[in-house]
Amino acid sequence: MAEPLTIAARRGVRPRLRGLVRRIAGAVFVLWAVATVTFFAVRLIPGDPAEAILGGPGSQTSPEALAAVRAEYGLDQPLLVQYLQQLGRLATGDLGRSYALNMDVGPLVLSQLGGTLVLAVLSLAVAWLIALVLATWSTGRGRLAAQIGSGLEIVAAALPHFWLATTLIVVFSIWAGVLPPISTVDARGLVLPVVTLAIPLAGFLGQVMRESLTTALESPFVLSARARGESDRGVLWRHALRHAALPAISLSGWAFGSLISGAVVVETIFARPGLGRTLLNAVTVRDVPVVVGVVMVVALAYILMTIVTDLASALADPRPTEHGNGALS
Amino acid sequence: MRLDASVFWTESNNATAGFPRTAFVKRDRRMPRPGIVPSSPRSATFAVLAGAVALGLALTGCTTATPDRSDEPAAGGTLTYASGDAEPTCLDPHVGGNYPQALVSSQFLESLVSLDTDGTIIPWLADSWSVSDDGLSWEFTLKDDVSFTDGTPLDAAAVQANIAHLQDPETGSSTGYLALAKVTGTEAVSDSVVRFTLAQPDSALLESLAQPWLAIESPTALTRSQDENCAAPVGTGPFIVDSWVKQNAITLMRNEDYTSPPADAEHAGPAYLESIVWRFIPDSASRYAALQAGEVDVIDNAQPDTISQAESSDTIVHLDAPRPGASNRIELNSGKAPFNDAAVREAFIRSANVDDAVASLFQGSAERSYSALSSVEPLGVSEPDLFDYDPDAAAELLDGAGWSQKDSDGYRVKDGVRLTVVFPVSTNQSIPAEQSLFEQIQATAKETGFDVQLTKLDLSSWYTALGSNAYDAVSAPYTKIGPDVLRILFHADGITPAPSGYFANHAQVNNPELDSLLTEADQTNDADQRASLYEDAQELILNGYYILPLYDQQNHFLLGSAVEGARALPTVSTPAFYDAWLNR
Amino acid sequence: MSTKGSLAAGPNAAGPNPAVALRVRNLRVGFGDASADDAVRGVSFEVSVGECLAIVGESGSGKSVTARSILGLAGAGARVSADELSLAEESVLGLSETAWRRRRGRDVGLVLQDALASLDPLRPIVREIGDSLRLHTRLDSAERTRRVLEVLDAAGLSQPELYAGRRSGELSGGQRQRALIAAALALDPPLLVADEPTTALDVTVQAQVLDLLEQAQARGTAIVLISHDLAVVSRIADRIAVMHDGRIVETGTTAEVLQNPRHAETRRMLAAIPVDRPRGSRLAPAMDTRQTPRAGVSDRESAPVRPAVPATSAASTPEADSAALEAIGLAKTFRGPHGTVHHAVDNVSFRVPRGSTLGIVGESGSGKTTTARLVLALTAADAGEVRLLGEPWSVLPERDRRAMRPLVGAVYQDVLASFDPRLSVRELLRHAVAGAAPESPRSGRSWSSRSWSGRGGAALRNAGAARVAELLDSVGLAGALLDRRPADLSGGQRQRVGIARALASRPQVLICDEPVSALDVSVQAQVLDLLDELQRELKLSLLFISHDLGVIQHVSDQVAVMHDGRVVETGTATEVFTAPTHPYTQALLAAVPRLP
Amino acid sequence: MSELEIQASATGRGAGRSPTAARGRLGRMRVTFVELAAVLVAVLLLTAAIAPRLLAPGDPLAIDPLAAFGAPSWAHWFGTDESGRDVYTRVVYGARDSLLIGLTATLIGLGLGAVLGTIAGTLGAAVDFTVNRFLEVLFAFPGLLLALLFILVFGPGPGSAIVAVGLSTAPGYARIIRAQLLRVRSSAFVEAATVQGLGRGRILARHILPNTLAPLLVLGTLGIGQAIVWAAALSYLGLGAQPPAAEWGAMLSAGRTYITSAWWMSFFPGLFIVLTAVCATTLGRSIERRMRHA
Repeated sequence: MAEPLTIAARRGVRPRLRGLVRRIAGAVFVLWAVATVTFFAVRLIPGDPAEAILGGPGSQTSPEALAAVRAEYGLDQPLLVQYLQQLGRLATGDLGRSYALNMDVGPLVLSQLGGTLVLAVLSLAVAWLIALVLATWSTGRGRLAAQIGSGLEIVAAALPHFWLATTLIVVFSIWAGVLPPISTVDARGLVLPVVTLAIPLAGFLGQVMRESLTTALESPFVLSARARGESDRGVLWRHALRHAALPAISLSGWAFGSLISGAVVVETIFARPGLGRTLLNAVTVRDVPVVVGVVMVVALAYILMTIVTDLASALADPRPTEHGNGALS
Repeated sequence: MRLDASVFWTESNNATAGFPRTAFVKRDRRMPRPGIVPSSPRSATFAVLAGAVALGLALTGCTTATPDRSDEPAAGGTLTYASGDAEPTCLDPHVGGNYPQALVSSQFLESLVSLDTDGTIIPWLADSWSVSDDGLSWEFTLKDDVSFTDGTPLDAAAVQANIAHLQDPETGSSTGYLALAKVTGTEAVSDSVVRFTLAQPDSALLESLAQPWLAIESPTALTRSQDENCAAPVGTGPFIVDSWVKQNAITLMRNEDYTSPPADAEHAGPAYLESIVWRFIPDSASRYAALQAGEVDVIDNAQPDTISQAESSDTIVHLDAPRPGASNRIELNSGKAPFNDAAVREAFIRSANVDDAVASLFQGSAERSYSALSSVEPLGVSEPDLFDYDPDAAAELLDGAGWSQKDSDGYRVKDGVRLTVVFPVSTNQSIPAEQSLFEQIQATAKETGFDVQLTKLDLSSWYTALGSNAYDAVSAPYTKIGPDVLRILFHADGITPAPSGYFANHAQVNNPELDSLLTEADQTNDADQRASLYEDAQELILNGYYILPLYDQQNHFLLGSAVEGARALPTVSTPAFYDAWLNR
Repeated sequence: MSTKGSLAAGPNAAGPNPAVALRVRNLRVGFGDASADDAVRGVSFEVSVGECLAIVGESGSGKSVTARSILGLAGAGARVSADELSLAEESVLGLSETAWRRRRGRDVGLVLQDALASLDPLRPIVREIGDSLRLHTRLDSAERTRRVLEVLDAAGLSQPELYAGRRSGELSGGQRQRALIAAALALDPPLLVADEPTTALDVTVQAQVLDLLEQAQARGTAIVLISHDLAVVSRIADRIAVMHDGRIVETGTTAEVLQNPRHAETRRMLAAIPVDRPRGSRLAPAMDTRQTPRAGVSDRESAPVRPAVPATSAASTPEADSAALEAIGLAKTFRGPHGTVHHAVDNVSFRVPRGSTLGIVGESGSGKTTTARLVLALTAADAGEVRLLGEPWSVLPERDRRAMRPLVGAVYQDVLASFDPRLSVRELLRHAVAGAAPESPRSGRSWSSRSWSGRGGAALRNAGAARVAELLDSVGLAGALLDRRPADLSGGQRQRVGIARALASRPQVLICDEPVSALDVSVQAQVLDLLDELQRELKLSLLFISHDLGVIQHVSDQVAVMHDGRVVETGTATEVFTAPTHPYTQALLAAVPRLP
Repeated sequence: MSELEIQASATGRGAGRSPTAARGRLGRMRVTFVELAAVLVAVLLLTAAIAPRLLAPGDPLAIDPLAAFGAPSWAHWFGTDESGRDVYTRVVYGARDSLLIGLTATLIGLGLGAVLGTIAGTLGAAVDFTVNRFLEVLFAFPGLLLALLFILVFGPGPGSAIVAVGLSTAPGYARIIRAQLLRVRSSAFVEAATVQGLGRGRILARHILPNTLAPLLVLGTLGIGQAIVWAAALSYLGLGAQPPAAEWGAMLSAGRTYITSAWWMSFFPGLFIVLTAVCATTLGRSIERRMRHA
């Protein structure tokens, strides 16, 4: 129905704000749940945290020391108490103290966050670029181009990070010797990791973009644009691309998450400081506070990212979501 | 243009690469010992390689080769070291005390005494020492006017503080704590003389003190919180901890006022290198690639295949430094079936084709060991014929032991129980080549009828598996100077786990005769007697088929061509860069 | 017109002989490989300046392809050939894409059906319209905007500055269509191609759009008007060309073609127009109604003749004891997204006497559809109630109502969407038959295997099979269609299946919501006839909802006119259509396109 | 992981398309060369999984230390590994484990997702809300992390790897299935069924569920590839298959160590992982296309 629709469109902003508030509430909930799940999950892991604190299970620690540590970290408390204490600390933004690293988790995570964020954001950008170029190049160029394009995307999407990373290192570091296989002070060290993360992601984004790009190019408004004398490029940039971008944008939230997972592998291979590597190490030495801390930060980043992407897609597509009242057909 | 330059440079480098080698070999009787393994020129591949590397260096913006190169040590420059070991959680080796800590802390901490390449104790922070006849009291005279990099002077009190620190449970020391088990007290005889009082004689005391885990730190620094001390321990060493960015790098700056090199050092005064960047690159492929690309100058934990590549290259130099203490071996859990039966143990050992495996996997970078001790241990006893591959003998032994039936899968069974060997493998402690070795043993033992079940575990799960006695075979390295390591590994006391579940006697050898031998050897001050006691002990161990020795604890470093004068300390084979300089 | 004055480099002047705006000779367009027969097979026509040529034909006749070929937009993979194709005597045959671009929008404009989809939903219309200016003039953006506002104003969009910033989704159907036309006329091209510009618009809007085209025409713009609706066309077309199967079967002045159509196709199309046709009179030739098409044949295939039931108006004698369907004071309001209240249905009351038809007519947004949902008890009314056969209906809880559901059948506009896409015609009908039988409360809630196979049991299924065949026959479809999926059927066939499904439960009341709006006139005629016959045979009572006054007038005994959720006028069809009392009804009727 | 599926469901059951369009597409439904290749690869992989002997007579575990690190040759097409085992044979035998892992993991993920999505979509607003929050939480864990945690709790090994991957893919599926279910539930044909007097249960069973679960086939096929890649990632981190199993991921990570001296050890397993994933995706796509237009 046209009338409510128009109104909805005019007052479109306020509900989005209200939505934002709802989102924040939801975010808090999710963070709480994430903290809880992680806390108990890591507690289920075999192995005594107290050992982890005293230089790992390899160390020969005296019972006194263990007892002391248990007391110090409240590990002698009943699980529920520990859990509540943990929540209390988290609520005050205190991520607690690492068992293994002899330092507080907050500063540690913060120091590692930057590297991972840079990696993830750059990779996302590069992935977008690749996907866009590929999709635009291979659509409207006949079936062969389209098949090549989607073929490339499918292959890209199927590349395991660690395999890709190794191959890139062999080719660009060992054979060509043009790019460093490890992080460096300057940006060169970023190239291979970013590419490693970006290529598979580009495959996914590309597939999504192509779909919507094709549908957009088939739609009547493109025809009438052509009827106005619009050129292919004009059609692409002024009309089709924007439609093509929509699903990819809404995907970016998920993509960010997957990039973080990818970081675990990539940071290890390319010896980059970052959350992924921190996490892997922490997990292998049962460093509960660090694990929880990283997970919390990652979850937070993920939530923020989804909110951002939602706003982005709202900007890119200002159409109101509700369509009058449900009609019979 | 650049290629010419690099060719010229690598040639000259090749020449220079030889120099310190010979210098070392002279001093070095038993090969393979700490020292630089020669690298023969291969002019065919050589120009290309050189070109590639030079190009890599140029493009990666590192300082490219300068045509004029001297063999005279040049001061200055930054050396980048890439470690494949886990990043230490604390740089103070007093805390916990594992090899990764030793690796880095040897750059800025020093011990009272050291070892020369013959395994003889030589002075370091202590000029001289004496022991009372009952062997219960030791006096160490410290070097004069040595001071820690925070200005605190090195004196008897400082040593006392360190011993106290090591023995304080709060510190959570493991290795050092054990090594000082017999030390009941210390006193300052004078400013420069400190006396140790022992409960029983300890023939291994000096060797223990030579270890980096008992290095002497600034007492002032030790009073700081453990966090601060872990982040930047203060010692007397040639370098100073400048900064530590977790997961990334530790930056070490030269100690300009350095005065206390060990007796076997090449030069006096401050180190040549201006600074060392100590990086952590867990991925072996990346690590080697980084070395090739010239991003780093030295890597440790070099993989066999990269070593053999290095051997044939002229741009990378191989430094082989097997660790002291125990050899790498598979310990058979004699505490429970099936290995509580010596025959079965022997059968297993005979059924495992180790020689071929070592040959193929380590491509000459590792030598088969038939001893419980590392080849660098002077008192090591080797019994090759006990460990040769003999499937038929193995089969007979098993038949004799009642494992005569075979099930459908070809595995031996006895009263319906399959001859299973649970073998947890620590992915942190066994390099891939070693894990492959185990797989090959698994394969060859299968032919005789053993069902070897390998499970790769991360460190924590691995220790948990050991703690819960859920293993039949296991391989755990143990680094310690001197044969006293045998006491730790094979004395019955080592069976009862520490509160953390850790125990060293994985073979669960419980043999009173052996125990008494070890204790005696540990307490005698007469060298010959000590030697014979340890020999008897080793015979007992080897003939009891408690262990399957494999090879020395592998400890390979690869050095970029620019690195000169680097060596491994004869103590626990940690790299030392005091004499090192960059020939760029 | 202000637009005409400010025209830079008026293309009207272009061309040696401006008299002829468009000439097409022997145009052939084919798709896919040459073997496939062409969509357009040798079409020739010409349009002179200021003239409006209407190309009329039913879907698949090739009229749209023809229209698009005029702009060189026949589509990807199209094989276009012609002896001549010239705009203002300038041949545009084999023009390069760039050359075409220069002409499109400047020398020839295109207006498409469905403005919602034809304007980029993501861009404000000011941009969309501005595009042609941006592409063909040197105006800067400020000037462009000013010009766009002029054009919009000229297109009858009062206060254009209010709408210019909006996107097509935020405009009403009429506004949208105006914007679309404005976009096409922005540069006042000498030739305008309008492809179904008024289809699916309310009559009043339709009239306004036609006026708009007339104005353009008056300014000397030549117009090619593509439509399936002769009545619409007759208002502004100077000449009419009737297309059928890719050929022009008849051309002539509007008067000629309408007064004495020569080609059968034309005649049938004329006959099919329901406007002013008395209740019960056939719209389609008798033989067409109960056609039995074999797979792949179109609706129009003739079939064995079944004797048509004599047209004795059952409606004249409704048994008036209790109404088949009765609505009393229905009201439904919708909360807008942000507290805005929208009275979709406001105190609506009506009766459907047994065996008769009540037609509800109104424009979009008048509340017809909501009314239908209320009557079907798909939505709960805020106030008032619906009674079925004198019994309470809307007030019942769904569980109790379910037993009565079989008494009511429904026919939908988008019939395809109302079919489970997985099911074949056979399954659809069988489910309908099975569903009609009262279900045990158990199988209702538990997902027992029985509920999967409808109501299992071979006997039942056989009985079902027989009934399915009977149903299919009653709507004049061949058994051959049973195993096709609705998606593969033609519009007419689908609607027949839809009706068959509605009849499966032997209902007494049939609710038809715009059942023919999506259909070609002749197909619509057949469906209307079919409904009419079925009603008489099965004594059905119909609630027939449509925006098309012609259709309503034809099918209804009683008529209710809805406007803004209210019933503004009721009465017998004759009363309402001959002597409308309410001004709104009068306006509506005035707007209905009629044949001269 | 999930965007392919999102696509699949978004386009999965396109309602209200014109018959002409459908026919037009059906016209183009000929089997493309790519699809043919994919089918071929699939057949080969399945043969390898079911009857590896047909493709590789040798024993994947037979070691030959003296023939270690052999480059690809006529004797050993894909070369030999550090223990002198034939890489080709191992790759062939690896197909079983890898495919099994991929398949079961996907099944678990789909099953879990289907259950969650369905109960969310059917059991009323309260349940829907709860499940959605639950999914949000799962989403907040990057997939690999979820898998890591799981494996740490239940110990490494193929079993855990499978469940872990399944677990971490479930939320994606659940979300899609729920969306699809809501789309179907509000569709015209469901209302039509109501008008016919069908009960909620029967409508659910007869119309909603079938139409919701129909795209699962596509989702599954598309998912397998990713599942295999994921499982390989876990094996790479040493948390997947245990030696001497010839699982691709494990082979790959073992081979990485020797990448500078024996590229073939990691190249070929990697190649087959990619090949399998690509093959699965391609098949999934074509199934989807066919389902959409037939």
